[in-house]
Amino acid sequence: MGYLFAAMAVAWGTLFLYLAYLGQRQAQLSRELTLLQQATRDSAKKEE
Amino acid sequence: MHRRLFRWRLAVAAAGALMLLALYFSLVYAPTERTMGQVQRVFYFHLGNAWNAFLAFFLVMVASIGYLKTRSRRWDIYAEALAEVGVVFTTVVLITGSIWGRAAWNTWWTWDPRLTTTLVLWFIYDGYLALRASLENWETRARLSAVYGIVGFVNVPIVFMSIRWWRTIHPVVISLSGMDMDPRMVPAMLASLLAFTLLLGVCTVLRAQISQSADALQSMKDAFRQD
Amino acid sequence: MRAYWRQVGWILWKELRAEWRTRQTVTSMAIFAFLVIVVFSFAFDPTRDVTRQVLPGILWIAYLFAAVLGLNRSFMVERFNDSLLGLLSAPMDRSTIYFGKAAANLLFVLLVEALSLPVFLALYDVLPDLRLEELLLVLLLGTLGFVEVGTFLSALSANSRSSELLLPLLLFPVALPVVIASVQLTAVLLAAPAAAGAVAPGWAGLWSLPWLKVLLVYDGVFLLLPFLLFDYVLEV
Amino acid sequence: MPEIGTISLAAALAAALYAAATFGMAAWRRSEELARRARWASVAVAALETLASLILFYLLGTSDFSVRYVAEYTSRNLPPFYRLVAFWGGQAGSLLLWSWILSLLGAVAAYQRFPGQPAMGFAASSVAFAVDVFFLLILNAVTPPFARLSPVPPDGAGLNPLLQNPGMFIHPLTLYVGYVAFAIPFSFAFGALATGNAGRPVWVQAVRSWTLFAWLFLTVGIVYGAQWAYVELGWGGYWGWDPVENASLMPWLTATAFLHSIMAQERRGMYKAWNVILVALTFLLSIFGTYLTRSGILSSVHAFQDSALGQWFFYFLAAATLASIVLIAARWQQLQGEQELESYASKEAGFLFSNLLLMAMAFAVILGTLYPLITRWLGQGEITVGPPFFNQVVVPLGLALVLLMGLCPFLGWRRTNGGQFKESFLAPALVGVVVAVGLALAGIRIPGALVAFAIVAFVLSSLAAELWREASRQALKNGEGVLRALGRLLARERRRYGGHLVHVGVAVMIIGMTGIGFFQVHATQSVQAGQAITVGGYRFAYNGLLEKRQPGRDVVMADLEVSDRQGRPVASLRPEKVFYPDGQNSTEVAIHGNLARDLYVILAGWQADGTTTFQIYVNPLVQWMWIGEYLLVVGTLLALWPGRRPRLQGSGADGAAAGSGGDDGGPAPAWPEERAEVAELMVEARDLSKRIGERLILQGISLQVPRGQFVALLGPNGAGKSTLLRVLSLLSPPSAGTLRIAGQDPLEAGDSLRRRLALLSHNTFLYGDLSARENLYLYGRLYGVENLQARIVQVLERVHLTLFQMDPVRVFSRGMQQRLAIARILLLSPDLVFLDEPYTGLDLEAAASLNSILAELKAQGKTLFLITHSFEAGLELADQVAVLVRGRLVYQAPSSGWSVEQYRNVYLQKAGSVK
Repeated sequence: MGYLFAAMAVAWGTLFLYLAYLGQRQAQLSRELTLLQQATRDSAKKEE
Repeated sequence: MHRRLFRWRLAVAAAGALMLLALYFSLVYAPTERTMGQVQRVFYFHLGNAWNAFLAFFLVMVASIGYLKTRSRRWDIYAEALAEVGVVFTTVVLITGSIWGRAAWNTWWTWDPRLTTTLVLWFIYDGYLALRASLENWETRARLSAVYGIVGFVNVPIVFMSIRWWRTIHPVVISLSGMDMDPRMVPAMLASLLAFTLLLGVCTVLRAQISQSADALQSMKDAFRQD
Repeated sequence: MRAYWRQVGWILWKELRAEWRTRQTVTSMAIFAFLVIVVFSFAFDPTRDVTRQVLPGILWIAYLFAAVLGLNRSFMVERFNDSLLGLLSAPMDRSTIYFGKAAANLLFVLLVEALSLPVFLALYDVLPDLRLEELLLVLLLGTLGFVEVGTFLSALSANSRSSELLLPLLLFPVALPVVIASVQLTAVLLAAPAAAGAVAPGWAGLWSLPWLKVLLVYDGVFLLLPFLLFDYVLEV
Repeated sequence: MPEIGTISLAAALAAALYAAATFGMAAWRRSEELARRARWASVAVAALETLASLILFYLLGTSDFSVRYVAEYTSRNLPPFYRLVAFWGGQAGSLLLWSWILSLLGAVAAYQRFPGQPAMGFAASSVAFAVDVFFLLILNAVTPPFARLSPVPPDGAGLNPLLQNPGMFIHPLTLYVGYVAFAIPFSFAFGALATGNAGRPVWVQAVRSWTLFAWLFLTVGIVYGAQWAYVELGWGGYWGWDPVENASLMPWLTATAFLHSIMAQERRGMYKAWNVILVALTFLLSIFGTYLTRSGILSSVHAFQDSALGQWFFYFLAAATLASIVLIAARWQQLQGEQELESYASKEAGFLFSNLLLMAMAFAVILGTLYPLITRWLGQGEITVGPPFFNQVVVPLGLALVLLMGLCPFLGWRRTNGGQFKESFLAPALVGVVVAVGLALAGIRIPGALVAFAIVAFVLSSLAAELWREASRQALKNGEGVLRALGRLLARERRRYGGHLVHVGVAVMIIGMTGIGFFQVHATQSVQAGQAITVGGYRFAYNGLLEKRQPGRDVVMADLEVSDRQGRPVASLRPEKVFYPDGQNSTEVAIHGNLARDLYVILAGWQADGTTTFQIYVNPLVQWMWIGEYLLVVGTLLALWPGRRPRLQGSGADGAAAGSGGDDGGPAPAWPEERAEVAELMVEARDLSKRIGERLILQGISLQVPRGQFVALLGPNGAGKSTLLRVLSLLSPPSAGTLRIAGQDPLEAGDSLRRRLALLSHNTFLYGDLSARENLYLYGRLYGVENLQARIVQVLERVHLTLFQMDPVRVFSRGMQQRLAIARILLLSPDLVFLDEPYTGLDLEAAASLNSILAELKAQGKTLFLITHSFEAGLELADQVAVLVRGRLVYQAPSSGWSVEQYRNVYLQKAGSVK
């Protein structure tokens, strides 16, 4: 019986870990995006 | 943009619901198998994962051919996403397979042809991801990993056949197919199969979106650097 | 059609000449093979019959890893002076380069095998009941399959920085059927005639096993596949 | 007598080998003389085979039991007609028939002339005879028909009673001719591929008529076989999805697909690769079909049990498949269609969909037939797939196909204009719906049948409408009565309306199939004399058994009086059971049929106490199938009749496309096209662009470089200079735009064009481990330089490296390596030289010697293309300058005699401003 839970835990564990990893990368990318947009806005302001 | 977002949420919700349904079916509805007892219930997940891993690697081949024909970045992005999700699924299959082996026949590894092929597949597509990691210029990376994607998958039937023959020469205690399928097990199997296919879709699209936004970011950076 | 094979011949000639000048690859491969065989003979006590089952494994591990050394070098040498671009601009089909290189690699590996086989037979005193000509055929077919895939993947991995690391990682999973088939066939050939599951001597016995068919199919597929896909690998 | 037979077969084998070889040589060397000799040999083969076949007929006729084949398949009391039929009763005989027909057809094909491309005809005949060699080999080695039998038996084993039926003459003969005749289009396809003009229309015409000929025989064979099964085998059906029947259906499906898509290639030059594949597939499937029947690996009512022969067929099949794959792959470049599919509402798209449907049906049939084999191979034991699988899969696809058949006449070529489609489509669609509703009201409730009948009505009315519309248009045009116009139209457009008649035939057959498929009523009952069985509204009164003795067999008949619902007598039927002295027996079915339905009674058996069991079927509309069949045959004959050849327009609607249209009638070019015209413009590019993924590296590059000019290309780093060089030197294809080098299109000219250009770059392409001589020797061989040794010595002299020619290049200094690279260019003496920053890393003295060599090359009339970003060297020779910035040619002008200053200003002004 224990093995069933072990196997289930592993199966769900890896899947959610992977999903979390993807989510985390997505967040990190969007952070960088906002940083970049902000930088372009500064340089545009600087040129006027 | 709004419509795509809505569809995306719908897909995720559907995947979740189907997953719960699969859980209910396999843990409650399906009868406990006589010889192996409760642990047999992991079979549904094991099968769902295995089939979808094969499907993912088949789609990698399709995307690779697509890239070689059209040379458009989208195919390459999907090839990479599918390969990655495929490797995750294969890992799950291997682990659940060996745990199940441990419970049912108290050996960690049963050398069942399907399980061993999945192991070989796991190696092939680890090589695929390593190849992708080692090439910097994205165009060569896309082209070469497309070629390896095709070679990798074409190899699968031959691997399966040789392992099947190899195993018949070394008869092993019990093979996975030895179970009798009680009719009530079928819905559980189908539900989990479908649930994982949807999960495969969701993960691939998510992973693809990440690459696309990484691309967009990169091109913006290039533009930013040049002017 | 005839010009095609002549050009393949010239690529093969170039490989052999370049190798003859330094003889560096073949010697290092041969020494590596000897090394593996000798180390294994230390690890396993050659007299007990349990080692007899493991003999084919030793032989093929020595050969395949030596082959990987050679395969790795075959396309790295093209990177100096960008000589690959010179070949690509020559008026010939790009797959001639593949067949030329594959033939050269095959010859090198066969040479190494020829050198290290007597050592192996002597060290593990397998001589008396050996079916030599069938063994040679199995060696040839197994090496051919391995070298075909190896050359193709070495061309592929030559583009990346860490090709020494990448080639074995890519090559062995894909080449698994060849490994299994060759080891099984060699096991049958090396086994004592009375041993269980021994197969009648002569080709018919060998043919009854699925392994010879696996080797032939594998060699066929991986002769055709590179021919179709090689242009994409060498695209400049 | 049998000895003469064996000798003639052996001689035929030798002659066939000779014919195949000489035809092959004739094709290779394009010599008419060799072809004449080969034609003689082909006639010899045909004659010898005919002789052998006549001898076998004679032996069978005179029942000379000293020959094993005769003893096995005939007996004394076999009526003479069936003795002749026994010719193809057994293995050896049917193979002799095969090879006999093949040799006859081969001889005819050998005499066919192809004005433009004689080589193709020769290559085709050589393939045809190569196939014949295979059959003759088997006839001589594996199954010799004239093998002797030492103890001569008094009487033969006799022909299997099942085959003793007049149908036995037509069904197998037509089927064999159909199978064998597909070998001819296969050899034409092979011949065209081998001689490289698979793309040209000349091939299409030859293959189309041969395929139609083979298709006609195969169709008759299949449909007659179905009819024979219905009448003779007596299980109430006409198609049992028996592996052997499927084996004949598979090539028929691919051949039908080919016949349709060949029209698209003839008119629009499309689907070329697809057609070649279809032709090869059809022949391979027919061989596969005979393999299935011969090797008995699949149990079936027809199969001959002889696995040794199966082995041979398998190897032949594998070899032929491999050869066709390799050849098609090698010629893939030439098989690209000229026209793209413009819209999905067009005839070409109609062909595409019909092909897809046909291929899907073929695949389903193959899968179903091989299913027992596949499951056995996968280790799950033999699971055979019955008719339900096929009916569920193939029948719906067939109905969809028939629907498409109704639609096609309305679709125009290239694109159908909406208006014309709508107004001509409405009437037939209406008819279809009306029929469906009418039948539903009349009480037919089965949806499948309703759909089928509606489709048939739609198809018939659409064909009729199209015919009427065409005839009335003709009548209007030349002011005559519609009927006379119709007559003239049919006479003139024979091919088109033959096709339409075939479609009508198919539709009529569908009526029959639907009738028997959905509305068959069947009952099995045992009755005493005097009782009656009522089935499907008919009353069968059984009056008792009669017995009759005939020479060689005695017949038991049951007497039945049939009357319909109102009691009116309809017919009296006498189903029989025939008993032969040697213990075999056969059932003779009693059929009474009219257009509406067939009454079909089988005498199953009887007991001592007089109860007799009958199997009774009422098959409505089944006669329509045979009517449809005859219509089909007439239609094909109409289409096949050698009427006026359709005008051979260029393979593109807009006149002669650059590819195949032009050189059809011209003098036959040397086989590996070596057209050595001297072009005025050495490099001619029109808005070239190169895209890597989403980034455009080069945009809108248009460049003309006349022969003998020296062009200098300037540009900052990252402007795409080396990418442009790679595109111009044919190393990587442009993403868009057109490029012509030395007046030729690189795709068409292929590798031979690259022999005339060379690349000199800052890295030298030299092999460190090879000596200077060996490097030159390698490249000399690859480029095919004549009297290589002398040229090498002369070139090494020119760059003062003779002293070091034996040393490995890796010990050379940078300057020496550069000089050796230049020596390589001199050795290959190309017409067009690309120089990619050759001056980098050269000291003054080396740069000067490079300059003098470039000047010498320019003097020899070579065209040079220099790419550099440094101004010190090389510019003084330039006749033209171009500046490339960020993938665009921003400046281009003649610049002979400019000073370095002028170049610098132009560069700064052009490239500088953008920075």
